[in-house]
Amino acid sequence: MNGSTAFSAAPRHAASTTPVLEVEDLSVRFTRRGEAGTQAVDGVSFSVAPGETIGLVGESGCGKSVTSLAVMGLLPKRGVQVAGSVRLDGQELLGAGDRALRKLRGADMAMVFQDPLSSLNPTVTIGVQVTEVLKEHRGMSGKEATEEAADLLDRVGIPDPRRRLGEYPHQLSGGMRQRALIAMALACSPRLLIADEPTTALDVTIQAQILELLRELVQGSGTALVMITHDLGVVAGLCDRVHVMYAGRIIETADRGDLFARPRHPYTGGLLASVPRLDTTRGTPLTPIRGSARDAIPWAQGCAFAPRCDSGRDDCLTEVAGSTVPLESDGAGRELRCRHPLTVPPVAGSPTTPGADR
Amino acid sequence: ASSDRDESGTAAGESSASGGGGGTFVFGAAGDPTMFDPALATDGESFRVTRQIYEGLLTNAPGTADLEPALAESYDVSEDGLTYTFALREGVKFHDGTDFNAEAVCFNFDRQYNFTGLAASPAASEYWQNNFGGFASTPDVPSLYAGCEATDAATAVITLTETTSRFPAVLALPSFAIQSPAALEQYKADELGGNGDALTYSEYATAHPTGTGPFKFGSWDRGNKTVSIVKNADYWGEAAGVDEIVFRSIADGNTRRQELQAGSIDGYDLVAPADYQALEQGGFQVLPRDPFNVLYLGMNGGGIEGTSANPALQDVRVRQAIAHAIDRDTIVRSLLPEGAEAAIEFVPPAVDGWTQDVTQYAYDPERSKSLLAEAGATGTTLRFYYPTDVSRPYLPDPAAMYEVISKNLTDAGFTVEPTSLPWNPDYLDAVQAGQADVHLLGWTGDYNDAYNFIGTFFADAGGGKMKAEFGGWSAPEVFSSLAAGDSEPDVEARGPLYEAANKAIMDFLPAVPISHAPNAIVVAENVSGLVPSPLSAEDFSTVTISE
Amino acid sequence: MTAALGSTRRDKIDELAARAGQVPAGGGGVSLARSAFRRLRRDPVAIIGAVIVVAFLLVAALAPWLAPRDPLEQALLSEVRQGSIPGSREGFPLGVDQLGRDVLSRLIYGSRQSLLIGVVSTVLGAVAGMALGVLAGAFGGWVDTVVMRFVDILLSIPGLLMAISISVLLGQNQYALMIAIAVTQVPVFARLLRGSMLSQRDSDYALAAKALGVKRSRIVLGHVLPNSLSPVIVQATLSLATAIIEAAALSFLGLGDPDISRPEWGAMLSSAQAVLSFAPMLAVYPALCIIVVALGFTLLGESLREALDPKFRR
Amino acid sequence: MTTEPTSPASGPLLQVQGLQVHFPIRRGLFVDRTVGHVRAVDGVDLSIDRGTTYGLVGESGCGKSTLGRAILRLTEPTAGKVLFDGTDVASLKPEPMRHMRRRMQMVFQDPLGSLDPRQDVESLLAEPLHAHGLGGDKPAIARRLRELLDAVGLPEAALRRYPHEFSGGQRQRIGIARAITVEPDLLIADEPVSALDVSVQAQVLNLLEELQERLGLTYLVIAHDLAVVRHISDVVGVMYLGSLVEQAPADALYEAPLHPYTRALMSAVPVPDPVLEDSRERILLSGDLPSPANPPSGCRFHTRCPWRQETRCDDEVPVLRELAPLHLVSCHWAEDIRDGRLLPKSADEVAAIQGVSVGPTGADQPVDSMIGGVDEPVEFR
Amino acid sequence: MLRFIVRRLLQLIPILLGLSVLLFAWLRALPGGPAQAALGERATPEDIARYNETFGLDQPVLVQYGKFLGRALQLDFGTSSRTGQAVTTEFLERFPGTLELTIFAMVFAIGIGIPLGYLAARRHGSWIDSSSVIGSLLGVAIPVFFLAYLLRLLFAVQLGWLPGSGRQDVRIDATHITNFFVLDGLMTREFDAAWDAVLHLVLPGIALGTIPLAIIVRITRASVLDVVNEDYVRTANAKGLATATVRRRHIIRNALLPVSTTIGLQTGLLLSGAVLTETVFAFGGVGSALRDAIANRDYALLQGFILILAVVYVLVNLLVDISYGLLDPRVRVR
Ligand SMILES: Nc1ncnc2c1ncn2[C@@H]1O[C@H](COP(=O)(O)OP(=O)(O)OP(=O)(O)O)[C@@H](O)[C@H]1O
Ligand SMILES: Nc1ncnc2c1ncn2[C@@H]1O[C@H](COP(=O)(O)OP(=O)(O)OP(=O)(O)O)[C@@H](O)[C@H]1O
Ligand SMILES: [Mg+2]
Ligand SMILES: [Mg+2]
Repeated sequence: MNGSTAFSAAPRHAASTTPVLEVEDLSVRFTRRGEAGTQAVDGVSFSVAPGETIGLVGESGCGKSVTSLAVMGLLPKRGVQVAGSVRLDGQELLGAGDRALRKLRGADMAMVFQDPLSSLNPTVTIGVQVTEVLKEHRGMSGKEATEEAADLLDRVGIPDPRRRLGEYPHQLSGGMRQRALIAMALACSPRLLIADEPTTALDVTIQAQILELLRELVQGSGTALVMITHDLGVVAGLCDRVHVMYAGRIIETADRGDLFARPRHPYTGGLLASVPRLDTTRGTPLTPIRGSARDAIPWAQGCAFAPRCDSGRDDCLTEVAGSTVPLESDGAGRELRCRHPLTVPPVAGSPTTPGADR
Repeated sequence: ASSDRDESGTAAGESSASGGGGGTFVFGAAGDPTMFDPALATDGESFRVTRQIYEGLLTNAPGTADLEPALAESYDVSEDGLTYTFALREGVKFHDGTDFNAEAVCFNFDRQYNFTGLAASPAASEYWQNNFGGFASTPDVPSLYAGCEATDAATAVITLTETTSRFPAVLALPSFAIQSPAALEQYKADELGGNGDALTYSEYATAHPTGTGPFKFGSWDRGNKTVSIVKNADYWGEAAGVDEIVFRSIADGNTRRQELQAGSIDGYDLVAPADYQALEQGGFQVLPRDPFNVLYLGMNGGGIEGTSANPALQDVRVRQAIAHAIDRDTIVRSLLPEGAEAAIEFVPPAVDGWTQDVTQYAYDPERSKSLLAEAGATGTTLRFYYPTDVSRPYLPDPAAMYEVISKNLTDAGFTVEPTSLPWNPDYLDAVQAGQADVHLLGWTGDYNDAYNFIGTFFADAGGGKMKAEFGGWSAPEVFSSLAAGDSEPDVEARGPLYEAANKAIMDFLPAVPISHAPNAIVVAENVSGLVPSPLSAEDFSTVTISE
Repeated sequence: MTAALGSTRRDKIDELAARAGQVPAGGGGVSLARSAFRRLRRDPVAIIGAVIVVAFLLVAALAPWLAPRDPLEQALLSEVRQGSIPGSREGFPLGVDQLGRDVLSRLIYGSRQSLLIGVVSTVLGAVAGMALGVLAGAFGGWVDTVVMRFVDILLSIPGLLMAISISVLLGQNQYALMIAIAVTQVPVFARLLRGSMLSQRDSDYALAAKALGVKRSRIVLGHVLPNSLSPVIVQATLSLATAIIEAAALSFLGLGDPDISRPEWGAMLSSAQAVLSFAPMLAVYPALCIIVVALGFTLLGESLREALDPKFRR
Repeated sequence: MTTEPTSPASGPLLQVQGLQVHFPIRRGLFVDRTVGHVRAVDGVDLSIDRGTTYGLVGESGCGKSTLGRAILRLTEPTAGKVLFDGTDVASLKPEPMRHMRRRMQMVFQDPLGSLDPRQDVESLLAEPLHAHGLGGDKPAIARRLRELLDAVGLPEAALRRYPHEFSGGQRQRIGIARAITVEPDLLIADEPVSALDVSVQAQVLNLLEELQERLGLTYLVIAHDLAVVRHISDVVGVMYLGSLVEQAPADALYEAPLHPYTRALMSAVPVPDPVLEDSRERILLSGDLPSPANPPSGCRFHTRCPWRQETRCDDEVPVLRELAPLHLVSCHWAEDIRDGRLLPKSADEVAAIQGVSVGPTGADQPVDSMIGGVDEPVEFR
Repeated sequence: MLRFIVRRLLQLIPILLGLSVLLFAWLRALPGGPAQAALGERATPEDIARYNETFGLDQPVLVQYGKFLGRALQLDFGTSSRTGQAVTTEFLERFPGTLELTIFAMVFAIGIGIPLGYLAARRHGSWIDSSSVIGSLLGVAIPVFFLAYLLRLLFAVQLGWLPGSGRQDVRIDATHITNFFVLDGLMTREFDAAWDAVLHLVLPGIALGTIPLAIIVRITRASVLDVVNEDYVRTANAKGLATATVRRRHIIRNALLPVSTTIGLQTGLLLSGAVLTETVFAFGGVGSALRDAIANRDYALLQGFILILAVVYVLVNLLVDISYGLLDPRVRVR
């Protein structure tokens, strides 16, 4: 058996503070013949250190998945313009050749996707899908790879792994499928793991199992984890640092505790106020953000959130302020893209600004 | 009776081949044969093969429709025309080694006369019934055949019950070729099975046909659609020029032509007139057969019960209007191969009885119009039937022929309502049942006698009426003139009688004769010795192939 | 000044805010068909297909004005030499056919009959097939079983034989031809519609309609059927092309329209094959017409398939 | 806009008694035979009072939707009674049933899928009126539609638009508007918000509450998100594998969940509060939901239960009993668990003991090859 | 699995019964009936009566149908009125050729269609894509007799590379045992005969294969386009697998599922008689036999062949379903 496993006790880069992943000014634009382009990601920067978990949160369509795909180099080749810089352990990924990227993917950086059924090839056994990574990157022989694969499945908590290796995805339950995907991602002890809504398709109890598994794995191995989700609860339980995205840009960055305790951006505040909570009583009205993400205006015209924002003022628009709304440092370890941030911490039931709904 | 049976003829005559270099001659036929017992066969593709295997008492001289001795060296006919005495060729052996003799001749005729059961059904022994009438077992149907007697090994005497112009010409037909009595008996030629809805043929007919001809049966590969016959080394006459002939069935005309051009066949039949030029330029030999046929536009006066043909045609002026409307010369020039001629009557000029002296209907649309106006039938609707999926020697492209004639008729003031049907059986059934107002059909002669044409068409079909195809015209003058010709035993005396009949027919105008067209057979440059027969009765034993 | 400016911006934000939470701006509602049409208009493939189809429809409609000559006029009489008739000739842009008729005019007039055959037989086939499909898809159970077995039977008879037997039964005329072609299309439409209806029958909107107390017949005919039609529409465009091709095949077998003077591409093609060896263009022209029209319909069908695909629905 | 005066509030609006929905598993050589049943709903009793909201939670596949549909008879119940305002819905003939539907309506999970894509909003909303012959003449209907749009917060311009032109939240508003068109008494909402983003979800939840207040509606809300259910429900039922395992007033349930499954469920819901998240005790369940075609014997939860005891759990079916006022639970050991006399095992331990095995829950749809792959019958060759 | 097969075979019974009723009714409905067809235009009413009596056609239709069924159950479909051979014998003579031809045509269509369809999808929107669409359309829209003419002109007449018609060169002395000419050649070690038979399959195979080719190209293209957008392909790429592995294991394998159904359906269609192709290539298979039967109103043969072909068609579909189950574990039959 090959000694190095995904989550053996000692993190390889335990003490190192150099980030595993540095994303700088990443922009992704989709262009289609005869249509106006879509700026899906617009100058996003963040970095992840070994053993760190960062969260990317935001509503549907805000660019979370596109960011992660850009990092992995998995965006379609045609009709996409990517700009900026993505460095893995200092190595620039944008513009790297397909071959070089394939070497890194699966080995140094890995990804777990949202829907575990559709992310698994229905016509190939779990065993093959796990061992193919091992063979590709760790040069294992068939037998070794099978041993290792069984071991991996065992470690992600799939009972009776040997039997499962011979089964097809549809024969596994949702939780097990997601575990199998995680096993594949972890097969080569990647330095970076990106999880794109890994639990959204799962039931609450299964979700808890998977989150627990991820938590253990990251803590044990020093892997850097990027957690993409729209579920603030998941973020609250798992992430060290959180980046909140809106309409392709990061609008607020903070450490977990800070963010939830003292959201500064009205959007973040609105999100927190929208979530019904187990500990509030019946009848407490929620304070949703009005409108939907469709109502965003282009960043070039000002703050994209301005049309839905209750604390919006006239200088939220570029023409007034004379410059785009910048992402600025906002106290220790915080960044914020807002000219009129919240001051009062929003508590459910006490809306930030009156006159919420509609 | 059918008015179409152009591919019947007589079996191969004496060999005149030079005994060439052997080899295999591959010939492209247009269809599969059914089997090889000529007494039971009815189709041209089967006859094409049996003609090479069997011989009759008489045959047609190469390249003509004239009679010539074959297995009979000569014959005598009695004064009353009822007794024929044949002097047979001696030293001839069947392919199975048995002797050919007078016994064998009588065996063959008696065999057919004594058909019973399924073999006596019209589906099986069509030719016998057409030419000889009934069987021993059907006393109510008169038979021409009275008996056959082998007076000695080399003399056979056939007696008839009445005088007819058909005899002895029919003896050159392949159906009356002489087959080996031993083989017929051994392979149970007469035991026709009847399983389900159809006849099954005997082992003799499908695998062991045995005659005296220059070729012996080889094999029949249905999957590959080929029949092979091999040279009969013991042939009494001149041996065949090739070792083997393979008949390949290729239904599509373009395919046949291209296969010849590609060299995978050495010759084929039913050459499309349009291809003559290209083939000749390509160095192939297009061998036209002398026209021995007639194409006509049948007309139906509605005299048949159960049909609804146009009564306007009862008026002879309407029929004349149709005759004047058709532009025969243009048709001959543009739709038919070189050598075709416009028909002024129903027999080709080569046949005794043809005369210039009949009423002629020149192309004259104005005349048609005025005739129609006279008859008060302007705008008469004609239901015009034409066949599809077929190409006949006299009618290479029925659709084109229909289009031109239909245009002619329209120009002359008729209204045309077309109906097209697949040739067999739909079209033949329909027009012969008298369903069409006008229709296209023709005839290729079986032998050189005018009655074979005009008698077949216009003789009294019973009840003083013509057959249904011609709408049951009642034309006593035509009937009597035809009967006079048929019952005249003296060949010389028949000519004038037939001329009179032709005149009567063209006056009555039961149908409009259109053209006599040659058709051709084509062979590769290195093939020689094939003599085209007006009856399509080519003898392949004279064929040789050079390298 | 700044204040004034500021207040106009303020208005703008208010206006934006007012828009938030409301339906998207723009003109009237865009139905699914309209939005599919919009997508089609942006699809170059669809445009090519539509241009081809429309062009041929125009040609068919304007045949009497477009055709330089009478398509029936035979120029045989003036001909002296035999064998020289088909081919190019002065004054005839595409030459003349065996009977000396103007090929261009015949092609132009031929578009009428060919398109008619395509449309009529496709409509007949689609209507009959859809009736079966609705029966099976709406009722399910034993009706479904019986209907589908019947469709299986139809399918297992070679199409050509079916066409032939129908023309034998009905007699040979252009209507029999159209019916014969239509019948070969019936099982395809039936199966397609049934499959599509089966999947739509269990859809949420059908269930929703039931929950609202909508009558069953209205659910089937008013909701399930219209939503099951898009594969049928696509198939219909494709069938239009195949119907024209099948008509040509039947003409080749001599089972076409008996009035062969009436120009029709399939008949032109099959009659041209007699002179392929020296006037191949006589076959090429109608073949090209058939191919181009088929291309038009197919392209249109393929892009319809995409335009109507719910996957692309936004 | 008020509901028609209901009969003097005597008893609950909806009563479900012993409701069972079993889907036959058919298989056979020539004629299909039933070889087993999926017990999607297996003996559920519940009742909902007028004007209140009943929240139903449970994991995927436990039978929530089936229960909802069976109540509306969109799926035929196998056994049991559904008493709606005193009438047994399950025994109504088709036409009376159709009329009864006016009083009981449904909001679906997938807002887009439940709206006929070919209808504009106007005809979507008018359809139930036509179906029940309500709404009067044209202008009256138009007025009614405007009222409806107003009630769900959509502009009038929405009438001529089609479902695909709206955002998810707006579509769900249309779905709700359609359901209340006929002024029903009962509204069953099957996961009305789970397809929506949180901020939109909050809008829809607020809308539902507001409507209830204004129209006096009675809700049965199905959801898998306990926070959502808690937020709007008066009474909450927890389902596991076809049966109710616990039912209690919302506050009581959340304060003191009694059934092990409820406890596990609650501890598994992520809360957007890092402090709480870090501190709270997690009860991780092992394995997945067993197949309803082959449910475990005894207590259905025993294969995953951290409190499972050697005795009773495996073979004795627990009944729903009232442990506290209005607080029903079906667990043999509920009192001991509540009082801390029994301690849970970890998920790994449970898995080890149970030798977890989970049957495939995946789709094995029969494929009708005749449906797929039809192509042009160009066979004229 | 066995149950599934048996079940499907049992379903064949109603289809065949229905089909035979249909055929029987059809033939009896035709003007003239079998007697007229067999005896031809010359038949007198007495002849017809005699014929009908001989073959039991004067009995009530139900009795006739019963007899027909009884015989059909023993695989006796009567006698071809044209060749006088038992229909079953005729079928055994003709079917091998058609099967060989179908196999060749499908190999041609698959061998070219799948790679071409794949390429077109991967180069979506490029000239390869457009030309494959248009090219495949040409294949469908060119009438087969025209295509055959062109093919033969080029390969047989001009270049002389390939035989233009028939199943085997008549100058080759080949032994036929099974009527599968290629197989026969191999069995008897007459390799030249086998090779010659293969060469004879090329042109008709291409002419026949163009339609399946066109359809396969289209389905492959559509299916590959679908599959490359599937999540699991993204997963495979995220795993850093080599392009070849992704293509083979994750794209093509799944993309071929719908293609395999199409292949089966098309094979079924081709087997049931390439009437035109076999006619223009003078190929002695089922198709040309059907055409001859039509031209000669050989009803017994039509009836028998169509019934047997229906069985073949259903069997092919059964094979397709079984193989689909083998290819796709999700629908593996129980
Ligand atoms: N292939 C593509 N072509 C064009 N636009 C795209 C493409 N993929 C994504 N987009 C657009 O990019 C934007 C960001 O999408 P992305 O998938 O990153 O959102 P997300 O934050 O992951 O949302 P969700 O929570 O729904 O997964 C969206 O507006 C989407 O429409
Ligand atoms: N029509 C049906 N035929 C057979 N089984 C069914 C049918 N409908 C539902 N089931 C089964 O019944 C069980 C309960 O399904 P149901 O849809 O009620 O669950 P649910 O609790 O609503 O789940 P989800 O949260 O996923 O919507 C499932 O196992 C399901 O597979
Ligand atoms: Mg995403
Ligand atoms: Mg549900």
